Amino acid sequence: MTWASHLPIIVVLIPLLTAYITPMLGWMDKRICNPLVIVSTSFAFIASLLLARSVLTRGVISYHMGGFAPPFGIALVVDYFGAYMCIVISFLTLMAAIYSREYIAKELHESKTAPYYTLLMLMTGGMMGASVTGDLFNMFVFFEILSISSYALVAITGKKVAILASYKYLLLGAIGTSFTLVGIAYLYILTGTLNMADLSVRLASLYGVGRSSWTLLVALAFFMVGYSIKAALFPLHTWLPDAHSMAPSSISAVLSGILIKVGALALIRVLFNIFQPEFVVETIPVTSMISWMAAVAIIVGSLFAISQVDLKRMLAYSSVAHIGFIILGVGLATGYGTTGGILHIFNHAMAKGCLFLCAGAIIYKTGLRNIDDLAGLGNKMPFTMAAFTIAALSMIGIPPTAGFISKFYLGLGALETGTWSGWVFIGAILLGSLLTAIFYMRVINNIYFKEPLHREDVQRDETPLGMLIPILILAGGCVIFGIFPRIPLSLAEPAAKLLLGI
Amino acid sequence: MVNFGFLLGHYNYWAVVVLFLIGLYAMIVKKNLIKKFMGLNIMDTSIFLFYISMGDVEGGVSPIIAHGGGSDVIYVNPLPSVLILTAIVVAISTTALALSLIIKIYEEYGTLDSDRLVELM
Amino acid sequence: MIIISCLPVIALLSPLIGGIIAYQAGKISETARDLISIVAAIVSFIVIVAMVPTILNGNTIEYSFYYTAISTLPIAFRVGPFPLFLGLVISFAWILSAVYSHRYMERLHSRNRFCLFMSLTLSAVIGTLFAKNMFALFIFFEITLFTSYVLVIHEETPEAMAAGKKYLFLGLATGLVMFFGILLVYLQVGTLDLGKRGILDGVHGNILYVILFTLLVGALFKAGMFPLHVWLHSAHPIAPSPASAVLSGVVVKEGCYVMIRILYDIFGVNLLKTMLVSNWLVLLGGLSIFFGSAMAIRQHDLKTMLAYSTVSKVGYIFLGAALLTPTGLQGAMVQIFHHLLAKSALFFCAGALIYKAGIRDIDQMAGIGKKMPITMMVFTIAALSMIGVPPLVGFASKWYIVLGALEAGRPLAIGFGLVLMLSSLMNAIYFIPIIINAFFTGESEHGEHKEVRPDDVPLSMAVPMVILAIGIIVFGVLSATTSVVVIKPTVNAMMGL
Amino acid sequence: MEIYSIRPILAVVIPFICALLIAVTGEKNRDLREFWTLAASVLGCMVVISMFPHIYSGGKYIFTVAQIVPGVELGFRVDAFGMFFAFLSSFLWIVTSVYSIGYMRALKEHAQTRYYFCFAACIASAVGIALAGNLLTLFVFYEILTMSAFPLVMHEETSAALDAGKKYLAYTLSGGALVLFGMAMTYTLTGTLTFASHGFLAGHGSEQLLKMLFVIFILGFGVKAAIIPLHSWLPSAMVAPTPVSALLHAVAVVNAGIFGIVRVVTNVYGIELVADLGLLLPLAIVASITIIFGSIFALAQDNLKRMLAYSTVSQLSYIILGAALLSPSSLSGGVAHIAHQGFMKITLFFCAGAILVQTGKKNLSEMHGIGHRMPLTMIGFTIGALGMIGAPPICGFISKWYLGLGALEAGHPIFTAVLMASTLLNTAYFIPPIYNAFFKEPEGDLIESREASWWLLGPILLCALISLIFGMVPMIPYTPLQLARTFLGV
Repeated sequence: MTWASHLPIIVVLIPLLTAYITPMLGWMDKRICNPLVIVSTSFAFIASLLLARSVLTRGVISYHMGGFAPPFGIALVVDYFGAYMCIVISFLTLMAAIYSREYIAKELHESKTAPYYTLLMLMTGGMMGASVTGDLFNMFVFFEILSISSYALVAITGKKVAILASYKYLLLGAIGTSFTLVGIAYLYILTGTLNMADLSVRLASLYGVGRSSWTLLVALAFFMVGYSIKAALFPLHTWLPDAHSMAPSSISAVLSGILIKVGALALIRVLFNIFQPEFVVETIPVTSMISWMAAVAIIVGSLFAISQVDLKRMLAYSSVAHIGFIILGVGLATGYGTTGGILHIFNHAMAKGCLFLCAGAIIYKTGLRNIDDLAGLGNKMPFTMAAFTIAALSMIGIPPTAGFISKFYLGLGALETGTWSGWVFIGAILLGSLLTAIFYMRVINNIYFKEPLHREDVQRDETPLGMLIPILILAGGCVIFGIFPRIPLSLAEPAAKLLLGI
Repeated sequence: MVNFGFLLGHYNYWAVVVLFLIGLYAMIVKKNLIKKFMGLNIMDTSIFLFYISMGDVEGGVSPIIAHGGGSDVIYVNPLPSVLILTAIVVAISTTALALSLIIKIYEEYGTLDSDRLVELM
Repeated sequence: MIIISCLPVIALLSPLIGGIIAYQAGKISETARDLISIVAAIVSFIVIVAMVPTILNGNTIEYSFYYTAISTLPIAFRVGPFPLFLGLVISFAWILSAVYSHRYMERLHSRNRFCLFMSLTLSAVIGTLFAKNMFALFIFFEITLFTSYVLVIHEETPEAMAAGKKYLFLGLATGLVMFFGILLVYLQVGTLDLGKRGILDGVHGNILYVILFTLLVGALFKAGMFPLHVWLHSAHPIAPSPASAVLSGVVVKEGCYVMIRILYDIFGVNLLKTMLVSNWLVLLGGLSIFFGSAMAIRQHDLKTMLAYSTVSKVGYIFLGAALLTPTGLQGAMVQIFHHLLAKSALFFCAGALIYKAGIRDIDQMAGIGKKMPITMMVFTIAALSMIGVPPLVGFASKWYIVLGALEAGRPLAIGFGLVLMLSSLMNAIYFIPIIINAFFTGESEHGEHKEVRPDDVPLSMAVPMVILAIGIIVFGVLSATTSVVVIKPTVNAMMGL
Repeated sequence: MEIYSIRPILAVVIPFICALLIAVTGEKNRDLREFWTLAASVLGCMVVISMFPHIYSGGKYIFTVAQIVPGVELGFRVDAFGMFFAFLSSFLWIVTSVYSIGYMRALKEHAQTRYYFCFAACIASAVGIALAGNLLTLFVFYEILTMSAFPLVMHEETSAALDAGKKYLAYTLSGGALVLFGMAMTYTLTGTLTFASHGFLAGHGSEQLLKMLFVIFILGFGVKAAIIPLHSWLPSAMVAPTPVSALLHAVAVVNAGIFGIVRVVTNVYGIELVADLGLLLPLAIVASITIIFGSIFALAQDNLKRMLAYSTVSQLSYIILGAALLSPSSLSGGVAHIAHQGFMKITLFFCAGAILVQTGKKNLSEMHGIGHRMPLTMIGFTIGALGMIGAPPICGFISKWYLGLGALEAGHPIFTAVLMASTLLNTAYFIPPIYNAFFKEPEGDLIESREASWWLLGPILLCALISLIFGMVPMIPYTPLQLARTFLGV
């Protein structure tokens, strides 16, 4: 066994170990935290890439912790989807970490620097773990790691509203946790195993068998509710706008960019890895149910976003809508649709990450949060605003940005179902992207084409380079992966096929 | 006809269900943030009990080979208990975080009444 | 024969890169900026010209970025006669527009931005023209919407913003509908390649009508066809005049181009004939002609009137294309060409009036012809071409469309041939009074342009206008030659003859 | 025998070049534009005349410029009929140019550059129409004529002039649209538009279609030919300066319409086909109605130029009637009347203009006794008027004679009656002015007025003389009648 075969655990351990080292080093010298985190996430990112490469060349990797074979040992299973998620997570975290260097110095009190990075690394570790685990209970544990650290991160500024938002998030998150825990219990009663692969095999024999099938349904229902809360799927999204808008912007970027996607990942794992696709698609129409919910999420989320005056809150509601796109793609359970959903995880991560980082830069430079006050920023912060515009266009799904490609796949997926509901879904996708345009164009118009409120504000005053670089990388990614969509698709497509078993 | 035997035979699950609902009720209805959280704890506890009682086997002994028992000895399934230890740790950390948040909220707002807090926000 | 060459990409990148350089240069020197953007447009034009011999020899030029593929849809370019023909005209018109802008824009703000987005729009339009498949086409099509949006709202007044909003959101909405259609096509036949005529052959049932409807919605919106014209009369006039010229002259043509591609490449003549939709499409075109002309008659603002006139001319193009006969299509193409020249010229004139005299109301133009003879002569020639007076190029297009209508032989088509004739009367009704006013009446007592000295616009504005006017006359006389050399092969290729 | 020669295009291009020269030099040197006009008119007329002998001997000139539509080029093909009209236009242009110089100078008209420019363009297009070798070329020049005559109508720039201009455009453009449509249909049916000696439509399309097409053509060209009820632009257009009314609205523009109708009847449909379709009788009836009602309207006019305009309406339909009756005599009478009417009517208009210049009077009721003060002018007027009535030995008699003969030949004596009635009506409105002019005493400011300058008088007398000559010796070569007979081959 070479070191390469340990990659699945390495990607999880790097952030987790960093999380332990950070407070110690931070105690000695706070300035060391940021480089440390950047270096470690860079390693995690490289490791994720290597992991993806070996998954692409060798197929699904099963890694048994300590060499114990499942069901006794704990297994890490990295399929295309897991490797894909690892890349997204480590990439966006890396961007957030680079950004944090300047941003945190102003936004947070000095004493909170070390806790901030610790929590960030914990959260990353949790997300990585949830992506690569092959064990249902492990999933739960990793979810708690990421959830609890994210609760704390939301409140880390110590502002009045942030704390309350964090508490609200915590309560709902805890309910979600409890529900998934109950779901796990049911499945364990039925099968006596928690390994996903085993579960899948054993559950298959229980479909439609008297009382057991009822138990199955109850378990599924608990999972759906629990993870829907984590993924902020409408109507269980109520915590998201507060939490995401109140967190520091670097954290908002991670939360909106990937954390809720991990919830989506859990949903996907439950639907397609634990239960069989034919069960959730045909026997009981769970997927079509969540598709409908997702469609409503797209519309309602966008409508809410339109009525916002606060920039970050608007971005948060936009996340509600876009998690709808992702879940819709998953729920369509067709080759194109699921590919689109999975692809959108990546595309939305980049775009929304970029948008939140830009919002952070605006707050950093001007202290403005209100959309109507942004007039004239196009001259003041040209690069930041250009990045904002590109990312916003990607959110709307304008070619040649990445968002268009996911819209294309989602649209194909909706039509591929060949049912009348598919036509409704594509209606929702198209209407959703139009509504998205409405609220993003409002911001862009304000930035570029409006008389600034205070003339003297409009001096060239660009975001510091340390913050600008991640913003520009993300914005560049929105364009590059729109023009070269093959790159993410090379993972997303096999991931969807594997999940659906086609 | 209702199978009372079946129902009564699973009394432990009924207790779990009742506790779960009490917890959920408290979380939704109570205005006080601490009471809400107590509701969450009750809910968590019900789940812990659920796990432990499902792992228990009537007449089983704890799964330690030191007893020297043969093949006729029935062991209790240890895994749910192990799992629940982890879950308890999680619950505790959640509780700790929640309580610290509550303290901060009280410091900032001077109240823990959720209605009042919404007004103050 | 297919020749792999990166010329189409250069034609597309030249304005893109040139625009960005010009934008930066504009911060230092305005003249340098304008020079660079003119040079970029010229380079683009020359590159397109360089493709002419190859295409005329019956070859096609292709270039693909296979790395950009998703599934079977690369962002790829293919240049055949039709795109080349339009590309030539459009890039040439762009050079004129860039020259014209130099002086015209000097009194407006955000000149660098304007210059940049003009170039970007050119780039996107060329991309649309040269796209090999519907997917790549749609990409550039949407980009055009956004870049031209910035041109529409250039003034940043509330009216401009409102007009821009209408343009953008309706554009997005219809673009999405079109997108839906593209998805349907892709799912039906698994390809979006525009190379072979009638990729939908073999598909049956109502889905065809859905596809036709959805695809056309997007294209016809951009083209400004009735009833999707609602944005046009507010968006075109509010932009600065060089931009109006480009919007009405070029961007609208992009919509027409896409419409023709949809009808002839996605569906194909045979399929459309079996679908029996031609009459309805012709009817739609007729409605657009009538509505546009009728609304134009009611206008007092010159640029709004010109915008409505565009609605009616697009109706011609659509009608010609929808006749599904070679001559009709030929008429549509000549009309595209004609309208590009004439409407650009008219908007340039309107711009010259604003620049020189500050007037945009038709009623204020009394006697202006004596003070600005060149401008108003160009206006007259372009207006006469719009009316369809021979031997101007507008006549040739009308001629072919009428022939096409007769060739189609349906009673409805003959009826619309008559409609076309009568509509040129309506054109006369709104153009002639302007000319009369300008040349034959004295200055009104209010003296809206008393201050104007009787010298015409600066040379850099006059030259583009005059070139367009000469083009209208020369191509009118030589229309048969050009049509034999350029348009006929194009039409034959499109019709599969 | 057909000769490929540059001469037809030369005849068209010379006035065009003249127009350009006027536009370029006109504002700088006022005399120069008059010089260009005169030079070009003489030159143009000489080119036309140079084609006479060959044409007269039954040959043709052809020339092709460029293809406008595949299969149909911008081409010229000169036959006797075209020659005839071209000569009429270009010759009268010389006369009118002289007259214009006197008229425009005397009245100190504004925008004279524009005036001369448009005038030259009009003549160019009229010659173009005359020499056109196919329907498309004819149409091209037809529309250019419409457009270039339009500024002349509005020359005065008064509100009446502006209204007249709009009315003129509305009518003529609608007509043009119909012609275009008919032409398109013809092209679809046959694939060609080139005039043929005996028509080229025979054997194409159903009878119904051909009938419809014919109606479209007649309506289209009929607008310019001022057939009732399509005539109402013509009296309105009389607000134009008198030389314009004289040459364009009495000769070039209106005759372009007539010319078109005749071309359609003879060279597109072919006489046999038109006869077979049974279209002639309706056409003749329409023409008769126009003849009668035009005269009746003229009776009611007090404004001299309006009266002349209605007279034009009436007289033009003689020509249509001639074509419609389709007997050799009526056809040659009708075709000859194009020129006869032209010369006589231009004389009358010149007189009206001279009176206007000298006295400022426009209305007949104010012209009592004018014959005492302007005898030469009024003699010219009398000759023209008598010709209009059809009194020998003036050329109007010749055409009326042949028309009447033709009506009898064709077996429709009723149309002879129409001609008679028209003669009576003509007498009714032409004789009173002549009587008043010579036999009443001048009153008011007329007492002071004098004969017009020779710039004006010359053309009047020349035209009157020519009218007389055509009427007295119609059998010598190159008279309109002989040209018409050559064209018709009788």
